[in-house]
Amino acid sequence: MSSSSLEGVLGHLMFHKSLIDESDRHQKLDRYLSLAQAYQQGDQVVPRDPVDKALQMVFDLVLSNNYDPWDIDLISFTDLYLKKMQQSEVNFIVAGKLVFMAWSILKLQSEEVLAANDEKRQLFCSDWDFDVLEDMYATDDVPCFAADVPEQIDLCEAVRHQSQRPVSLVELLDAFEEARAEAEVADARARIREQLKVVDQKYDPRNHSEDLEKDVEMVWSRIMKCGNGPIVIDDIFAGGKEDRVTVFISLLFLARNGKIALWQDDLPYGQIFMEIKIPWDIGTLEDAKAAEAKQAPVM
Amino acid sequence: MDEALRAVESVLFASSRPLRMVEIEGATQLSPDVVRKAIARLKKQYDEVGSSIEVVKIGVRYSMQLRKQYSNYGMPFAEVELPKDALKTAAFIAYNQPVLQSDLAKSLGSEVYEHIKLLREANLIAAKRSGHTFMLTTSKHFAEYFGIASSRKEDIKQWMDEQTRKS
Amino acid sequence: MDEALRAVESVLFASSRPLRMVEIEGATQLSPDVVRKAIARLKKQYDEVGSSIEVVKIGVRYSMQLRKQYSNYGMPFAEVELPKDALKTAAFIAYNQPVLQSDLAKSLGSEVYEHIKLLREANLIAAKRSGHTFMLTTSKHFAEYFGIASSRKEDIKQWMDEQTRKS
Repeated sequence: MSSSSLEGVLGHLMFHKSLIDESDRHQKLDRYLSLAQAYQQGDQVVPRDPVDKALQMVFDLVLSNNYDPWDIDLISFTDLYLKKMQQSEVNFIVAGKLVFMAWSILKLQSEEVLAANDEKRQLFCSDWDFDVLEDMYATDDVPCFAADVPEQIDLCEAVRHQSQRPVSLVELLDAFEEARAEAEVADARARIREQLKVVDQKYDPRNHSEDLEKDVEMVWSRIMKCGNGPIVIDDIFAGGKEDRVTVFISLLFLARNGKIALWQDDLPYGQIFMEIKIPWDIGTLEDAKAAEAKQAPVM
Repeated sequence: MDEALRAVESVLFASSRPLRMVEIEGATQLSPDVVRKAIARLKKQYDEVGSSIEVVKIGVRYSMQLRKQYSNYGMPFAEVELPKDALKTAAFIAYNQPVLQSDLAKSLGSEVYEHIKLLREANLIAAKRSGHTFMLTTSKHFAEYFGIASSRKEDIKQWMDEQTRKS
Repeated sequence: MDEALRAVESVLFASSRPLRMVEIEGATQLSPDVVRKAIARLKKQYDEVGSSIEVVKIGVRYSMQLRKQYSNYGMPFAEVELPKDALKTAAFIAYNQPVLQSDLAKSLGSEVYEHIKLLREANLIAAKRSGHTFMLTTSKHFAEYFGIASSRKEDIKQWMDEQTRKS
C-alpha cells in the first residue's frame, strides 16, 4: 500500500463529507474516516462490529491494490473481495451486500454501455445502504478507455483473384443422385398426405365422438344395474363381438375419466374386473331387481 | 499511362468474372480510349513475359485468366461456377425432361425457382411457356458443358444412367 | 525452371486464400526447394515490372494479392464479407490489442457488439473471458485476411502505422 493511495481515499471521503449536510450520513462518513485513519496509523485491530469488519476489508483491498477511489475496477475488486471473504470470518450478510452493491453498479454500467447513450448518465443505485460508498463509485464520467488510434487508420481486406471453373462430371452425377433421393422423399410425403386426407374423410371426428358418448351412456346404465362392489366385465357384455368392443372401449373411457377402476389379477388372460369409483353417498345405484320392478308396467 | 495500366490490371485481377468496358471505366474512372489502350498494353506485357496469366476478350467482356495449358494447376483452388444446389436441379431436369417448372417445385421445393434463373443465365436449360408454368429441358449448351456426345434428351438420360451405374 | 515458375504462378493466381507450401507442392508436383525458388523469382518479377499484383508471404502461407495502394480499384469486384463499420472496429482492436470488450463499447458505442459477432464469425478475432467481459485480440487468420505479413500484434500495429503514413 502506498501512502498516496491512502491519502486519495481519505481525500475522497473528506470530499463527500463536505458535500453533505444530513447528520446520519455524517455519522457514516465519520465511521469510514475512522476506519481509514486507523488503517493509516497502522492499527490492524480487527473490528468487532461485523459491518466495520466488512468495510475494513474494503479499505484494505482498495488501499493494498492501489485502486483509484474515483474509479474502482469493480470486476477485479469483487473478485478479490470474494477471495478474501473465503479466507476470513466475516459477516456474510454484510459481505454479501457489498458484493451485491458492486454487482448492481456493474450491471448499471453494462446497461449504460448497451444503451450506448452519448451523454454519460450519472450512475445511481438505490438498492444498498452504504450510500457513501455508492458515491465513491458514482463519478460523472464512466471510466473510459483511452485508446490511441490514428484517425486515418483504415483496414481493407486483401484483394485476391478467385478463379472459377466449370462443374465437373462427378459433381453433376453426385448432384443428380442427391436430387433423385430428395424427390423420392418429397413424393412419398405427398402420397402420405393424400392418404391421410382420405382417412380424415372416413372418420369424421364429430360423428365419432357423438357415437362414443352414446356408447358410454349405454354402458354406464348397464353398470348401474349391476349393483355395487367389483364386477366381472363379462357381466356387462350383452351380445356379440361388436358389443364387446363397444363395451370395452367405453370402459376404458370411463376408467380414464376416473369413474371406474379397471383391473386384472391374472395376466394376461385372466378375468377383468371393474368397480365404480363414485363416492357411495352421492351414488345413485339401483338394485337390478328394483330397477326391473320400476320399469315393469303397472298392473 | 502506367498508372492507368495498373488500375485496369487491379480491376481485372480482382474480378472472378469477365467485365464489360463500362464496368472497367467506372471502377478506374478512366476514359474508354485510355482503358482500351491499357488493356492492349497489359495483354502484351503478360504475353511477352510468358506469364501463365493472360488478358483476353470474351465476347464483349474482358478477363484475366489462366492460359489453357496452365488451367489444370489452378483447378484444385478454383471455385465451381454453379452452386451445388442449382446443379442438383439441373441434373434433375436433365434426367426427367421435359419437366414442368411447377412439378419440379413440388418435388424439390420452391428454391428451384432461384436455380432455374441461374441455369437459364448460364444457358444450360431452356424454358417454354406451358399454361401458367414453364416446360423445362436442357439446352444444346448443356451437352457441350458436360462433355456429353449428344444433346438429344434420350441420349442424355441414357448417358446419366450409364454413368451412375459406373460410379 | 520457367515452367516451375509458371506452375506456381497458376496456383497462386487461382486461389483466393493464402496457400501453405505443401498445398503448392501438391498442386504443382514440385519439390519444396523448387517451389521456394520459384516463389522468390516470381516475387521479384512482379516487383520489377511494377505490377499492381504482389506475391507475399503471410505467416507460413503464400499469396498473390493486390498491393495495398491498388486495392481500392479492385474492391468493388472482390467478394467483401465485412461491412465498413465492422472493419473500423477490427482496426481498433488490432491497434489496441489486447482490449476489453467493455472498454471497446465505451469508446465506440454499443454497435461494437454486433461487429464483434461478425468478426468472430469471420474468425478474425479471438475472445477470452475476462471477468464479466471478454479480452479481444486478433486471430491468426486476421493477418491472412488483410494481407499482413505477420500475425504478431506488434507487427500488425507497425504495419497499420506504415499504411497510415503511406496514405
